Amino acid sequence: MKTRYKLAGMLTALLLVVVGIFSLSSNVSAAGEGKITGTVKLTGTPPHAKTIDMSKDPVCQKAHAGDPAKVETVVAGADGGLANVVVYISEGYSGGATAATNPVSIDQKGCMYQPHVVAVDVNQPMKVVNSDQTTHNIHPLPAPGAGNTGWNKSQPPGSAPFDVTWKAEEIAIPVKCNIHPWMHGYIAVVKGPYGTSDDKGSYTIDNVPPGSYTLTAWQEDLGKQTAKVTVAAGKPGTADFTFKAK
Amino acid sequence: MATTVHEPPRVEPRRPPDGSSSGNGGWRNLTPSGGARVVMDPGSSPTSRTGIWVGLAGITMTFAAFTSALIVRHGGASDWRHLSLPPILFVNTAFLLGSSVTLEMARRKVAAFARGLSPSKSPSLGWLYLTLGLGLAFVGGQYAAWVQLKSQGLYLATNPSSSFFYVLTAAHVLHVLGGLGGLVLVITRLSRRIPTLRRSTLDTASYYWHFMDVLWMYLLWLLWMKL
Amino acid sequence: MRRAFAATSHFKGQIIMAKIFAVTIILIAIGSAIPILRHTWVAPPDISTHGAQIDEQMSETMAEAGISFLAAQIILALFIWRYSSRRKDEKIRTFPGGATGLVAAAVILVGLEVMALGAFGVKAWAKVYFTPPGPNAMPVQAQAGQFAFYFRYPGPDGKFGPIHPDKIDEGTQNFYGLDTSNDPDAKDDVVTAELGVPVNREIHLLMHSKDLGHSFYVRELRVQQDFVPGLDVSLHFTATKTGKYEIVCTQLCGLGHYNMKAYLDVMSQEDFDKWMKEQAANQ
Amino acid sequence: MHDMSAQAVHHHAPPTGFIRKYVFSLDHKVIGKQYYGLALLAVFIGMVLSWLMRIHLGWTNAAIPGLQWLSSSGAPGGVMTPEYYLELMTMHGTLMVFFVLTTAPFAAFGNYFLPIQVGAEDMPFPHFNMMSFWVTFVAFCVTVSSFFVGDGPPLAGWTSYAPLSAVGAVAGPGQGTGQVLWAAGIAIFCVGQLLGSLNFISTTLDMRCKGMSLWRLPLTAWAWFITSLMGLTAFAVLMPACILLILDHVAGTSFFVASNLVINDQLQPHSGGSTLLWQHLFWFFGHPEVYIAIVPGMGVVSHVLISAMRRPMLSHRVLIYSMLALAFLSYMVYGHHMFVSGMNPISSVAFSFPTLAITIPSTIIVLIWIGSLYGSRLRINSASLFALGFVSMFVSGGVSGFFLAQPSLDIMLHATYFVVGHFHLVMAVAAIFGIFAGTYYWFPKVTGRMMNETLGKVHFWFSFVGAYCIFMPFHYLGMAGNVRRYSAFVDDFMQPLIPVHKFITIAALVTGAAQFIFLYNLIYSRFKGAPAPQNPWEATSLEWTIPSPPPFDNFGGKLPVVYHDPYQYGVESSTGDYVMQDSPEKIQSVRDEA
Repeated sequence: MKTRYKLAGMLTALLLVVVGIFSLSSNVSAAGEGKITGTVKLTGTPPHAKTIDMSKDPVCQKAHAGDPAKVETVVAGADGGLANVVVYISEGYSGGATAATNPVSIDQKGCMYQPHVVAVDVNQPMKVVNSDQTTHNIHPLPAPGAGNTGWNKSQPPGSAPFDVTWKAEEIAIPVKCNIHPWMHGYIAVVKGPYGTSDDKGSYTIDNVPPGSYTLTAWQEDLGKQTAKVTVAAGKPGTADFTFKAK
Repeated sequence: MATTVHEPPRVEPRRPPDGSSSGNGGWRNLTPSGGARVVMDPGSSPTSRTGIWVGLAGITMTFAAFTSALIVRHGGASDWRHLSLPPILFVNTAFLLGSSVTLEMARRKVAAFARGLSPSKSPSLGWLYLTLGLGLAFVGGQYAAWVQLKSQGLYLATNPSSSFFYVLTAAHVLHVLGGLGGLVLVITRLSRRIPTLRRSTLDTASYYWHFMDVLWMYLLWLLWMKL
Repeated sequence: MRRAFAATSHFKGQIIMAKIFAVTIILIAIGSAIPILRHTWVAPPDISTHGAQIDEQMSETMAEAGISFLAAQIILALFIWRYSSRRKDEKIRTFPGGATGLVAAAVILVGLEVMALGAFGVKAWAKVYFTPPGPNAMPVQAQAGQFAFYFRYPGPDGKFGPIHPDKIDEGTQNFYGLDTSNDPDAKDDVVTAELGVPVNREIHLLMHSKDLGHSFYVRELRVQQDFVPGLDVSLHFTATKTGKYEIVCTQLCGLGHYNMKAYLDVMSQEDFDKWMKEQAANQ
Repeated sequence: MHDMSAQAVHHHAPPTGFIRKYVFSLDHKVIGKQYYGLALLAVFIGMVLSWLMRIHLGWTNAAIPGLQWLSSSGAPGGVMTPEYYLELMTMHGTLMVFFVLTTAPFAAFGNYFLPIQVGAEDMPFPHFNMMSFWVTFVAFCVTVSSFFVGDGPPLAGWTSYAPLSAVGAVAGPGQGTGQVLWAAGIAIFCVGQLLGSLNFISTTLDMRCKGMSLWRLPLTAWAWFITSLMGLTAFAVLMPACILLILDHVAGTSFFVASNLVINDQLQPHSGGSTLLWQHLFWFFGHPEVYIAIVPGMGVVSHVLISAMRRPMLSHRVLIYSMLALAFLSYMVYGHHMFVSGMNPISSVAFSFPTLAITIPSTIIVLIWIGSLYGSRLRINSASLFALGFVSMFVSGGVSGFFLAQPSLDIMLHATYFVVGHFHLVMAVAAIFGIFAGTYYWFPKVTGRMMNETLGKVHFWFSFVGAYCIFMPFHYLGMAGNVRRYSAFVDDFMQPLIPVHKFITIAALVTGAAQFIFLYNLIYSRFKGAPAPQNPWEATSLEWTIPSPPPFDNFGGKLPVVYHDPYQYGVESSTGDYVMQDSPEKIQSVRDEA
């Protein structure tokens, strides 16, 4: 019991550090280079999000006591902002992988993936964290032939996070936990700078050298949209996207 | 419990009077280490006879298992598609049956040669080579049958019927190759300047070969009925 | 002289060890029987209509096995105690009746009795497997998959919609691969993570495996049955006591096997109707 | 065909080169020792695996120091993952059942002593004999190599039920390459055992010396003969099953994999396979395998007990008939492993009665053992202690069979720790006690040195009490419904049982540690043990008529002639209270035949 608390503490600390590094470094780099900002909106009525029955695993159920978790296929904010949309440069970017070293992290928390969609650069380390007091097995299923190899690892409660990287661009790799079959997320492996929309629908892509690009916004259920954008030195480009609810 | 001495049963000693060894080295050979040709032993050694029958029993069990697998799989199958056997199988069957006949001829010639009735061993060798040839023809024919199926787009995983066809025929061909090995051994032993072929080797090799024959007939029937 | 002494002392040592051995066997035999007699670890009370016979069969078998076990161990121990201390000059004696008596004992006492036991046991088995479900048994489909059970109720129309394996998507909670937009039967199907059943109502459980071999085991219900991929087996039972009971998987199905479970929720009819409404609302 | 005749081994002088003498030896004695060595290696690996499993079951989220170096992915930071637990479990079962319980009592002891006990210089087909070991060794390497590939060993258990074992890596870590290596290893193992059985059968039938009628064979020889008959039939069925499994796995066939299986939301390409087919084929092998493991133990134990009791068994022939009955019935009962598998419930009943009937021969055997103790002059030494321990264990494990033979009770007990307790006592522990008894009994003959009795007895006491402490509680757990093959106990109703698991774990650690006493005794006595006389136990069978260790050709070129039944004890003779099988001396019985 005692060790559990210790480990949990350790983990949260680690998590904070990770997040800290992430935000910090992005700010720093943002100063020098141009960036792209914008918002992603959803028109029409968002689909009914089923609640998830986690009674199978009491640990999970406790984590959501009161407000049961909902399916995160389409998450739209009050003002129509669409979350979990990955925006990346699909044309015009020549820099190749930005060789970002700041790790993104995918956390198994409350028997859900946080974030539900994680975008990561090719070869950028991705930290896999388990904050739950139950064992998860994290099981990404890349498309065969896309250049990434799948794996399937369990993370017992309190076991240390581990880093993984992805070799090839792939949008997006579904990731599952078989022990908790409802757990489902995506890993979008992109080449070059990228951004992910928050629950207000707004996103930011940092480290974009000046130039004109084609942006692609990808949503797991509603598909892809593209937009042209130009970035000049010191003047951030903007591009908004609007998805139509099915 | 036994309270008196039981005299040991009068069993024929299965080794030379000098009681040297159970290995019965030269005395059952065409030619003992001495080199003087002797009359061939009337029967092959009991051990080798037991051995071959036990071996054949094992092989039978294996194919019995394959058979029951086939029957169970066929019984519950919704996806079973009938497979018409490639006609070349019947040619191969003829080859195999023929090889059994020639092998028996060969054994006669060997016996005659061993008893000194026939001066030369070349007729026996001739028949043995013929048997070997027919055996190889069978293997080749089976390969041809696979090629035919392949050309019809029937691969190992296409349908349970084709799966079983490939598995059973392949398993049988593997055993036949073993038989061919036996024949080669017999031929080499016999064709030495001073033949060192043992009766038991010849017998076991031919028992095995005939069994391959019988087994094939059975498999053919099974495939014919079930696929 | 010294050798003789050594021999005798060695012999004494043997006798002592033999007697300790005999005592140990008896202690172990009795020790192992105690938790059984005191019912320290037993299956929970039965909540099914068919379970009573199984329990009865269990206790009869336990009595017989226990007696055979204790008898054999204790006699073994006594013989070791007694005959390890006999000296060279003592005559070898033969068990009265010799082998024949023992063979007869084995066949009659143990053999026939065990066979008889088995014959009675068939009754309990038949009660579970040889009686068809009643006409108004409530059909529920249970689906096992890595590593959770999901249950499906046919809804008002009483019909289960067809399963489309290619449509199965656990991420969107479509565990059965239902096509609610095109299949009218599937529209009102209710899929749940718990097996909710009304008390004293016969349930006809249609068992379907999504992927691999699994098993459905509820101790209180005295029910265990494997899910067979490609072959839908069915099972029927009646729960007679309300409460929550654990359903666990007993067929090794992969890394999450140990955590493959669900709850059987036996409710009063009205609670069940209420529960069913809630579940139907969230489809 | 390979050279099928008993040519040549001892016809020439004994081999001189190291390779021919110790590695690729044709000498049945060397091959026997090689088998024993392999079993020893396998049993200690298997034991360590079981330790790790037990620790994990007692203290699930505790880090086992150093485990992360054994497998960084399997035990991140030393905390065992569920898949790693199942992988260890699979390998524990596989190593123990195939490479210990089959090789040690059957292949190892049998190879060494069967030819000697029938009065032959060697097996009839020495080359097959050599191949049999080396093929088995290759099988061992292939099976163990799964530890070192991609995701490690398979997690499907030693029964490797399809479709879990047949659909590939998608079903979980270890189900890719690891599972294929497992199936290949087992298929190869079958080949090795088939070659062995072939030799055993021909040896028993054809290599008996003058006067050695079948009824004059010692019970050990009979046990090995019966076992080889089972081996011939059982392994010949498992091999094709493994081949079909491999094809399903790598070639996309559908022998065992049904249609429309959806794993990880991916529709599997297979169609129409029969899930139960694998279980039928596997258990048709699997149940005889249980008797392949235990019957040689019965033979060894009878052999050891007789010379310890200074009297023959009450009936030599009844014991033999009973063992034959066991072997015969073992083919008609395999279905009791499948009562709740979805098999037709009628056949469950049909399978249940032969299973219950098996209690009759088993009971006869036990009663003969116990009844023979009556009026004997029992000698207590390490060998006889282990033999008596075997009897006790066999009884304890046997009675739980009353439950599992009945489908109605199997509903409650199937796949619970009750089953684990049952087969560990009756098959694993009993068989291993048989191996120990045989080792303490024959070690002087094999090495020419005595084993240390004191260490032997210490080893016995730890093993006997320890085994009960470990495996008796399993039955209680099972009756409370504790499911087996769980890597952790998360269900509410299992929480109160965890203390029992902790107790078992501690018992297992202690008992396991005590086995190193045996290992030490084995190695120490091999080099420093007291020199052994030719016949230290004053026993009667042929192996005691020749020097210890036996010469290269066993009987010094002169084959024995047998005059007596194998066990002439409790008589008056020039040698004492026993008469060797090959001595022509007349026997005055001083036993009062009731």
